Amino acid sequence: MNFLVLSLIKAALVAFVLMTTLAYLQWIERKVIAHIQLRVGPRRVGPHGLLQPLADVIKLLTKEDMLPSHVNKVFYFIAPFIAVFFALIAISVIPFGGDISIGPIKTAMQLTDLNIGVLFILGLSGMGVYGVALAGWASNNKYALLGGLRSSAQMISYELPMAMAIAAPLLMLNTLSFRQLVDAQGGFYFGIIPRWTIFQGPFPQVVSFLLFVIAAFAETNRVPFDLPEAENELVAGFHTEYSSMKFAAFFMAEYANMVTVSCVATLLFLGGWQPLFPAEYGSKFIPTLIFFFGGAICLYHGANPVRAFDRITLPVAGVVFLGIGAAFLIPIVATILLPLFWFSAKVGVILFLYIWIRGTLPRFRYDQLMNFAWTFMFPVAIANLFITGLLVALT
Amino acid sequence: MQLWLIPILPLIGFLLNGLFGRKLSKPVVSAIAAGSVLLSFLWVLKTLSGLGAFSGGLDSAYTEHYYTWIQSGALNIGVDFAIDRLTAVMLMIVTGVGFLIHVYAVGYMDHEGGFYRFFAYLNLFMFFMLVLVLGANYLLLFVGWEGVGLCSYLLIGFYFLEKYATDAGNKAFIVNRIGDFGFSLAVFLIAIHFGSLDFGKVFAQAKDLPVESAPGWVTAICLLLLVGATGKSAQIPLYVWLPDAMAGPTPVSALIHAATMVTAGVYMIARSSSIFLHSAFALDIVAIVGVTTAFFAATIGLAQNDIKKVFAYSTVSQLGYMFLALGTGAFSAGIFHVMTHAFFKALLFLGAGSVIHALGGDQDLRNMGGLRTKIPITFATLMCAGVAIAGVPPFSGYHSKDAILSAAYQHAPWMYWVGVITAFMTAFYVFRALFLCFFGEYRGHHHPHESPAIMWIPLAVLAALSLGGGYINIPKFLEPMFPLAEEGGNEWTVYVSIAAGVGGIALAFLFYVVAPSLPEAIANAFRPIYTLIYNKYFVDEFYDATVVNPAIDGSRTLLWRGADATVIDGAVNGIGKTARAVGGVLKLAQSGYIRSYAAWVVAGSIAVILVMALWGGAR
Amino acid sequence: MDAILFLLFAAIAVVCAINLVLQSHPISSALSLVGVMGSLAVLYLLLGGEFIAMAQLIVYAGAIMVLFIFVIMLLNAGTELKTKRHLWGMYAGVPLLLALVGVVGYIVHDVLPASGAVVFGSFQHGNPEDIGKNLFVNYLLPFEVTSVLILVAIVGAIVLARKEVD
Amino acid sequence: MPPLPIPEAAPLSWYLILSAILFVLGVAGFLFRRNIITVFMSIELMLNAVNLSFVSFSYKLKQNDGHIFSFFVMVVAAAEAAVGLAIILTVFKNRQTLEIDEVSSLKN
Repeated sequence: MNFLVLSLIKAALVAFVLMTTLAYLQWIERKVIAHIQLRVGPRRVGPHGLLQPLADVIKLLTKEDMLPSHVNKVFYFIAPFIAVFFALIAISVIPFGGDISIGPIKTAMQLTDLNIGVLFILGLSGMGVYGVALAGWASNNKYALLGGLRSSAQMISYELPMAMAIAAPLLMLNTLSFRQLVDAQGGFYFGIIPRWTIFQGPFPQVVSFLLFVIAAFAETNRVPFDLPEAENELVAGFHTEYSSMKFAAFFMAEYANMVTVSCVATLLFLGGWQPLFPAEYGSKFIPTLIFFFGGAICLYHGANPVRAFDRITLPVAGVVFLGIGAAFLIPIVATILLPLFWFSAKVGVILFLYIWIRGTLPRFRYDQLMNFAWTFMFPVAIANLFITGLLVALT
Repeated sequence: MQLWLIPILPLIGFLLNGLFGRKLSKPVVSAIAAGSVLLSFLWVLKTLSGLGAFSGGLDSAYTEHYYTWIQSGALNIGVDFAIDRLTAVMLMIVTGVGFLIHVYAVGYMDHEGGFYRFFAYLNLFMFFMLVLVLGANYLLLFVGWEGVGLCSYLLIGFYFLEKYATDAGNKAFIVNRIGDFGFSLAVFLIAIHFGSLDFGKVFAQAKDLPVESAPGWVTAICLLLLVGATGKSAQIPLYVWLPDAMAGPTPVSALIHAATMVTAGVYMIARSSSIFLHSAFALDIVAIVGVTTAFFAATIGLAQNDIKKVFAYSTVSQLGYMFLALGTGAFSAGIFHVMTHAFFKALLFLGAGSVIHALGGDQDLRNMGGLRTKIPITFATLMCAGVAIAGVPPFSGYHSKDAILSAAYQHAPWMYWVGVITAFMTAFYVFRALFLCFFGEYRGHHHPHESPAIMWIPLAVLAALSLGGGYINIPKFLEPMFPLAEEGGNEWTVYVSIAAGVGGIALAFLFYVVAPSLPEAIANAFRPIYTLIYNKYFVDEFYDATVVNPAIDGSRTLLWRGADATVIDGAVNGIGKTARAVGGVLKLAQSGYIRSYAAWVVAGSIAVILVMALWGGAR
Repeated sequence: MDAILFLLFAAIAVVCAINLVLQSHPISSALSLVGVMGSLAVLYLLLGGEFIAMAQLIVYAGAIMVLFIFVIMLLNAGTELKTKRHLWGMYAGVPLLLALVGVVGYIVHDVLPASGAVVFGSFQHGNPEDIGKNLFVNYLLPFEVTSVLILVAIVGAIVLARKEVD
Repeated sequence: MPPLPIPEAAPLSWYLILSAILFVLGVAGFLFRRNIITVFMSIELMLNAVNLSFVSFSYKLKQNDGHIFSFFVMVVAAAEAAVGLAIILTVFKNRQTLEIDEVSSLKN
């Protein structure tokens, strides 16, 4: 089958999945935060507010797109697109699983496998600054400008520890292609401990994993590093002047960055789609069990419902879950789905970490932020890199 | 055997005190300083016993090679230490006496400023002195030689706020330069003619030289070495710096300018004996220099009123004795005297220091007197030193001086007689000083007080040594290196020298205890001679007139004003001027606008590229 | 295909560069410079220099230019006010520079004929592995020296930009 | 109309000419702009042009030394940017201007 057509199909698929993920990620975030704060969260639109994202999209699309006066029009328009462009394009080098073959077609679960994928991601994350900075500058508003300045400074500062933290595992796996990275993390020690980078010898990369996650929080301007949009100092930071779809673009960019960074973390440190424990201990039944369990719960609650419409929604969900769980039992499907399951499970865990921390931690002060970057993260990252290199060289 | 530990320990002490001394407390500083020297003394003992030096071993030199310092062509100079019997004696003297003096200095310098600085210098001196003694080739010897010179300079000028001290330091340094110049020339000659600087190789070749009718350069080497020795060991004509060197603290005078450093020359000549033995002429010169120095210094010592000056001149004359011994081929006797002299002269200086300490810094004999009741310990110890230096049997000075004199008699009787007269004068002026100091009634004003134990205990030890030290039979010990001179057998020389010593003491007793008015009368009777002696034969003035002032004026007018100011500065300024003139022209092209500069650059590069394109540079 | 890509990105680069020169506001110039760099990165890819392309993106576009924009924002540099004085420079300079381009192009055409076409993927030594090997084997000393240079630059920048502590 | 005479692959000389054009544009920017920052950016543009020619030549010579040179150029450019921008900041702090012609104390 033609390369172009295949790529188009894959691109469409990935784009669709990604968009949905972004939309629902935000729903999940609202829900989780709500439960952290002992609230219920959105539940008007659709069952348990499941249609909330859709509603949001419609709202944002249909809102009046207002153009403030005194803004530098060109950059004011360009900025959100730059942001979202570089945020979305990053997904193109992320592999979600190994090679699969559907009938005659044999392809990789990935848009393209660059042999410099990691560098590519780094470059894009570097370019992502422009969106924010320009937005801040173009909207000609001192809060926005401060937000832009902060974000650019913050991103520049945190790119170094991030790059260092990435470099350490690369030293051990010595490749730059994500696919080979994941392949290099396959297998198990003593048949049980996975050879993920955070467990792998000679120097388990726990430190650099933590560093990477922290730096990633800062790169994506998330709590506790969301200085650029610190609402209580800067109104809304760099996107103060933005409304409707352009605002949505920044929003999407932020969530897309979150997803990308989580994927990178998974691929670099958590062994991508490698299972948690080997198949002979029945790792391939984990998803089935989980989904069956979820389905069972749904069915139970559907059987004796608390609310009226639970009688309809929950059994449906339960059946769906059971179906998915059953799908994992079909070998052919399983070969396709298992990697996806593991991958998205790990990514999901990291994303949940994001949300959790947002619900938990307060915000840094700006100087603390910078000090943290330069006087703690950077030295630690260098030390970690040095030790790793030493051990790699010795072994 | 780890010989390197011996010098390194004081070096560590120096580093510790020199770097951190300012912060350390006095006890710590003194503990470091004295402790390091004590450790190296103990290490010397261990090494020597390990080498069996005390049990008739160590007949040949034991050498340790550390690393190659200079490797050029045939010449190969390594940093290696050697130890043989001569070295052993010197090591014992340096570290032992050095330790005692360190201990003494702890008490003496207690009230002085720059405590840690003093001890740092002292340790540094010990380091260099040990390097000098241990070095197994002339270059290392020279290193130590220069190093001790430096330390002596630093320590003479220790009270650098007083001008006389700094002047004395400069004098010592410059005069030593003259000697070192000769020494370095000698080293070069040795390197040329023997193709090596290692003692072992050099002396092995030297032994093969014809004893009589040795080539001229042997004599040249010996004379140049002698020049170096006269500089370091304060012999005529370069002795003038030693008396002034008394400007330093008294422990320094004791350690450097009596016991150890000034004997470096003696050590060096003794070390080079197997070269000297091939040049009878040079040996004669050495002997003559020695005996004349001994005589002159003694005469000068007769009339000095500064107690330290007296002992300084006596040091010079005693060194003269040593050179006499060397010159008469009795090297072992010379080294023997080095040792005994180290004992009693160190004791004399330390005692003098104790007296000065007691009088709160007064050094003038005329302000002393009657101190024997007030500072009895010092008195007793100084008396021991006196009898020792006067050569009264059976004390140490007697043995060594007797050995020298008998050797001198066999060499040339007139030297013997001069030596005897010198011995007489020595006894006289030493006891003159002692009597002036301790007898009669007190002429000073300051209230004298006995020194603390930490000062008089070393005195006591040294006193014991200078009384009994004569029974350490150094010539016997050194026999494998320097064959003993055959016994002359004429007993009377011994008695004469003893008589000279005792007579000198008696005369001094007569003059300064029984009839204190006599010396004044005699001085008036022989006024011109007295003034001549009192002013040290005007040697300093002579040197000033002949050497120093011409040098100063010459450098001022010719070198400074002539060469430096006009030629060099002129050239430099001229370059500057021309540059400025050219710049003044070019300045017109400087608009100060960066972009105009850039435009010029671009135009130039375009021109170059055009040329390359049209005339095919690019193809 | 390659030629089209080349022409496309070359055009972008040239347009951006011209824009850099003509735009009166520093930010616009900076962004057009970023455009130049991006298209140059693509050209590097065409020439088979994956690593250098990414380095171009990360170092130049991602770090240096961000620094520029940061400073421009910080100083809030306004647009350049027009003066007549540099018009003569225009009249004198532009033809000169055009001449320069012409000459260089002529030389280049002379020196290497149009035969040597750049085919994507025919140059295989641009991947990080080979670069690293060459860099850390043959060019180790320059590498170290540049690291020292960077250090010096950091210190210098800090010293220059710090507040005067009196 | 006839199709444009575009070869399948661009000859190397095009790359070099492109780099020449970019370089000259950089020079022009350096000469005609008066804002220090813009001038500085023009310098960066020239550096980029040179990098392009480096990479092209290393394609021609079938070895990646050119890439390494341009890598070094980047490093140096980074250092230069750090120092240069610091200098610009200081100049602005002292003179409140970015006009390059205002900063002409080198004169006389």
